[in-house]
Amino acid sequence: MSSLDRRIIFLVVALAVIIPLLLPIGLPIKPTAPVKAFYDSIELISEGSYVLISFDYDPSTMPELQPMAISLLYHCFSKNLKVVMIALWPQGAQMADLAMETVNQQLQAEGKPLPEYGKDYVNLGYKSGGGLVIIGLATNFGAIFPLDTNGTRISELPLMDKVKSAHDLQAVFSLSAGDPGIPAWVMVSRMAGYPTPPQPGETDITGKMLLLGGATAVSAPQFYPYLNTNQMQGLLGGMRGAADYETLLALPGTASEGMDPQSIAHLVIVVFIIMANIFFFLEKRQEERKAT
Amino acid sequence: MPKRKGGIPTLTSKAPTAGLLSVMVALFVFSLVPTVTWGRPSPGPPTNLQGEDFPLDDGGSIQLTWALSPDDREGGLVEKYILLRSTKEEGPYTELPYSIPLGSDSYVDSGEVDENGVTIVEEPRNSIKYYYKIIALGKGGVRSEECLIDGPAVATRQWFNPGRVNMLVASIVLSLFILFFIWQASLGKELYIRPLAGLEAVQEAIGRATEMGKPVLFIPGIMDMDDIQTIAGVTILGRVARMVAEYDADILVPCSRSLVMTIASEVVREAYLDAGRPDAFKPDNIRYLTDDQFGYVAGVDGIMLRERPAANFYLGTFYAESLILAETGSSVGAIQIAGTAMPSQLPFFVAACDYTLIGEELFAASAYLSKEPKQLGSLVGQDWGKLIFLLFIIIGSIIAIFNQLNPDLISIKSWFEIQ
Amino acid sequence: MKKQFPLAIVFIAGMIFIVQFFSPAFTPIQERFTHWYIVVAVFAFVLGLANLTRLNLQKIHRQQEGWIYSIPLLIGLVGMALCSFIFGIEEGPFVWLFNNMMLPMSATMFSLLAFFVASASYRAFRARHKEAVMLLVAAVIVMLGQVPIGSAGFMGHLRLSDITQWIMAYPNMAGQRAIMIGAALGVVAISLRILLGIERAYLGED
Amino acid sequence: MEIANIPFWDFFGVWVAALLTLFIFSFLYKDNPFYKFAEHLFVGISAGYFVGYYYYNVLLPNFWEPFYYQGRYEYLIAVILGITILFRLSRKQAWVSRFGFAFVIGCGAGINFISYLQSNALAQIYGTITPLVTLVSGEGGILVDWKNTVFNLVAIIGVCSALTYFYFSKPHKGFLGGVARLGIWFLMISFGASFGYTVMARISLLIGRMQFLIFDWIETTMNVINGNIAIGPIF
Repeated sequence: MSSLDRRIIFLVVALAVIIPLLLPIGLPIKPTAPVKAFYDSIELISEGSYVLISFDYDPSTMPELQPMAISLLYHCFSKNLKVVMIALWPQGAQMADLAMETVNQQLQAEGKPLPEYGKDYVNLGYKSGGGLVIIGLATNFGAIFPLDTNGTRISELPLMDKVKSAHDLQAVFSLSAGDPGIPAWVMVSRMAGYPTPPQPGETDITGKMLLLGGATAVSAPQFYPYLNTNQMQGLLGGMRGAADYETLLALPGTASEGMDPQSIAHLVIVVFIIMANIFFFLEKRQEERKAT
Repeated sequence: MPKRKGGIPTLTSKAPTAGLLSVMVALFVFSLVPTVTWGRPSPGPPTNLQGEDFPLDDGGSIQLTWALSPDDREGGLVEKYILLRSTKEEGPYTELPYSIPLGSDSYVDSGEVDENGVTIVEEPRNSIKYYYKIIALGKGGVRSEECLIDGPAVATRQWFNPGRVNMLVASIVLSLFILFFIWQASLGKELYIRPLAGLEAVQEAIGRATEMGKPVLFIPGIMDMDDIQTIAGVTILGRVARMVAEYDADILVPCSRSLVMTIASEVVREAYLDAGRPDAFKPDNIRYLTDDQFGYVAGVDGIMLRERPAANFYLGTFYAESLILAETGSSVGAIQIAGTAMPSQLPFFVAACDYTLIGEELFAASAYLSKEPKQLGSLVGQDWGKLIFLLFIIIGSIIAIFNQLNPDLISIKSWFEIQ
Repeated sequence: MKKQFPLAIVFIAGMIFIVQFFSPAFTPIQERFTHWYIVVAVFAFVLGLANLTRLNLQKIHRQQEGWIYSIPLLIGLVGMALCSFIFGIEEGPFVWLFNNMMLPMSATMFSLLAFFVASASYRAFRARHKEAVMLLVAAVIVMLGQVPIGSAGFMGHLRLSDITQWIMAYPNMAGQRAIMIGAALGVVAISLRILLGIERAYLGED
Repeated sequence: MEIANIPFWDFFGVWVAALLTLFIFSFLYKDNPFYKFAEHLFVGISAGYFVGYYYYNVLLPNFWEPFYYQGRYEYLIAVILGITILFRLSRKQAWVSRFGFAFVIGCGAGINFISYLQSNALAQIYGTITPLVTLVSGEGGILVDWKNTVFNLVAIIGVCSALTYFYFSKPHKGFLGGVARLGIWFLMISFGASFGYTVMARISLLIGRMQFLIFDWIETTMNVINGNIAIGPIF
């Protein structure tokens, strides 16, 4: 029994993921502190303000970061925030389009008005250079992103009339799978003279800029120090963070969907470990008996 | 951090209270300016232009700083700044076509090259005195008065980065320790090296493969030859291949980098030659698959399933594929010996392989297998390095207690700060 | 010539990088070496491609076991390379092939890890001796501390998620640091042996 | 209800992706012709991908651009070193390739010497040195912060003992053996914790694949069959 056929383990893991996906149990989700901070910070932004979302990831980390992008866009539009989307990763612009598609479907299903391109949101696409792009945006959007992803000049986009530089933004979000991503935004934006973040507890954030992020589960712990030092005001870590955020928004999404399989799969693995140890001790006792 | 070429404008955040003051100053300045082009007022000039060598480079760049024009604010008159440069104080001055946006109070003049490599602005030459002027450009091309630099600026080449003294000392001390013990060993001094379980098992694993008539599979990581772990892996491959040749077994080396494939095949061929069995070497057993991480894993998994190796070696740099390889290897019943210095992947090798060389043990392995005194000597040198580091950690932590009370006290921690 | 000259190249190339670190004056030559290095590595790629193509053509020609599968391999290789030259790598068939073949296969290979963490846990995490108990307990606590279940308090206010944070920040980091410091010493020693020509197995013997 | 459209190539792509996903998963059961097909295709396609990648992202910007457009002929040295590597194809003159190898390995040794010493040794020692006793200034003067003192002590003892485990030139007996054993415990806790910590991200990947199969593939296909989605224009 100690050499249980691996295929049984594989089958059980697969079922632990598939069954809760098809038949959700809805285990309660208790949002963690960094996610609450993330949500509360956005709530501080007044209606009609401008925010920037930087899509710094590619398809390989979609399961974790895409739900964050969708919830974030949904949150922004439901607060009537105007969204500028950019990408520091080549495939980030596609990620943004995909997320918008899903958000539109969600809003349509809820019977809410759809955000209008050019007025409520724009997608400026990818620019290489990482930190250099961040520096450039501090002073001039047009110099870095003369055209949007459709090839329209940004002077023809009404939204961009109001967003000339980072000083016109109330918040920057980086959805980050590595470098360039959150570390670049935290370090370079400060150096380039972006508006300072509000102090914890401050509720009037006019003239200030929030820096918020979403990261993969593996990389999230290295960003916690940024939260402690108020260099970032909130963080979504991994699928768990995305699910917490969806819970706060009361928006059922793929991350919350993923939490049941996640919990069950973790439990299944722990059960396997316990089983392995039970068999191990039983066998050891048997051997000891034989020996005596 | 991005590269400096082309210069990075920096910005200052302006305190809101300064707003009123600057409006008043601006109004005052307007009243003084007699020439008004097309009825547009010209902005007040930037002031206090200073220049100095940009530090820590090979020369060719000058750092300029200035105080913003009083009209440099939101809704103000300034659109951007323009720099002019000359080698003589009296001129003539050339306008430098940099775009320096409003709000910048510094710029690094290091020349500019366009996308096709054509020089637009020549970089300042080393050891030559340069004079600069700066003007603020207003709407409609109106220019402010010029502001001349305080004194000439010279770009110089730095031969030493003083922030890296600690690294220099560490490099020299460690190198001396290692070389000293290599020298000692070459004099014939007897050296003790503790056994490494993973390496004791190498022979056993190859012997088992020979008995079973199955091949040995060796994976030198997924990175290229510039990675030192790969070099360590390939060096160990040489020793393992020699044993394989002596035992008359087969060794398979699928590679994910062409260069590694090329060098591995050379190393294995030599090993067979050394063992006196050059004709038993099968060049086709050392093969290239693909540079792609998971494409490579798919290929290696296929090889494992079909060739069913009796011994698997994973020695080099590994990422997420570590566990995929090790679990597939375990499912075909191979003895598995792994070694890597990647802290993130060690847990998976420890869990799924029979023996794992942890971190430094990987680098010790080639010395250990070769049994050459020179190589073993370097291990003793490494141990002395460890001892020194340990002492610094302990003494540094004790002194750090007092650093909390008296910040002026010597701080060992600061010796290890990296710049 | 056959042995000494390459060793001299090793020494010079390596020392340029070390010296440049301390002396900014050497930056331009170091930058050049970096660019050349990338180009040299690409030349080696030709050898890899030649090897892959030759072995698979040979397999088809000799009709070795499983030769039939060499056909999709070669078609994939040639097809992808041709698409990149004809249509570029930003759009068109290259991107379609990438998105609908390479990416899903990559993601699937990657996701196999979910199964393998389970099977490896089952085999490895047994309380055979004290060290194994440490491994086992730390793994189980952290695994449970990360999912919503772990946020539930037990034993008063102690939560698994808090214990997880502590384990990650203190004992785990201590272990990782020791590995990193040790590895650094190993790398310094082996680099030094390579630069000085003491370690030269990779060059071959004659 | 309005009928949504899905371009033919997108729909076809989903099917190709889904089948290849299943082919790869099939290897968990056992080796089979489907896996063999997918595996070989994967190796071929990814090698072909790198042909394009290296051409556009390395050869053009790092060689052709400076050499041809900027006239920096010193790049010929790189080409010569590169060509020496091709001598590997010749039996007799293979030794010439050592020039190219030597260059690459020399660069690697130099870079690694510095980067490991800096970020793996000095930076980690810097991080490890923390006050053995943490003090805080409270109302009654300076007090000892026992909690952080104990936590930091755990970290320092952990680093020192685990580093002792790597000691090669003395037998691990007596005091040294005891400390090294403690070091192994720390290493084991670290391995267990890192292992457990990664599980979540790995399960997330599997959930991602399953969501693709269930929602993107099966659900879309069902919708096409039921006529809720029409297969639209070719592109």
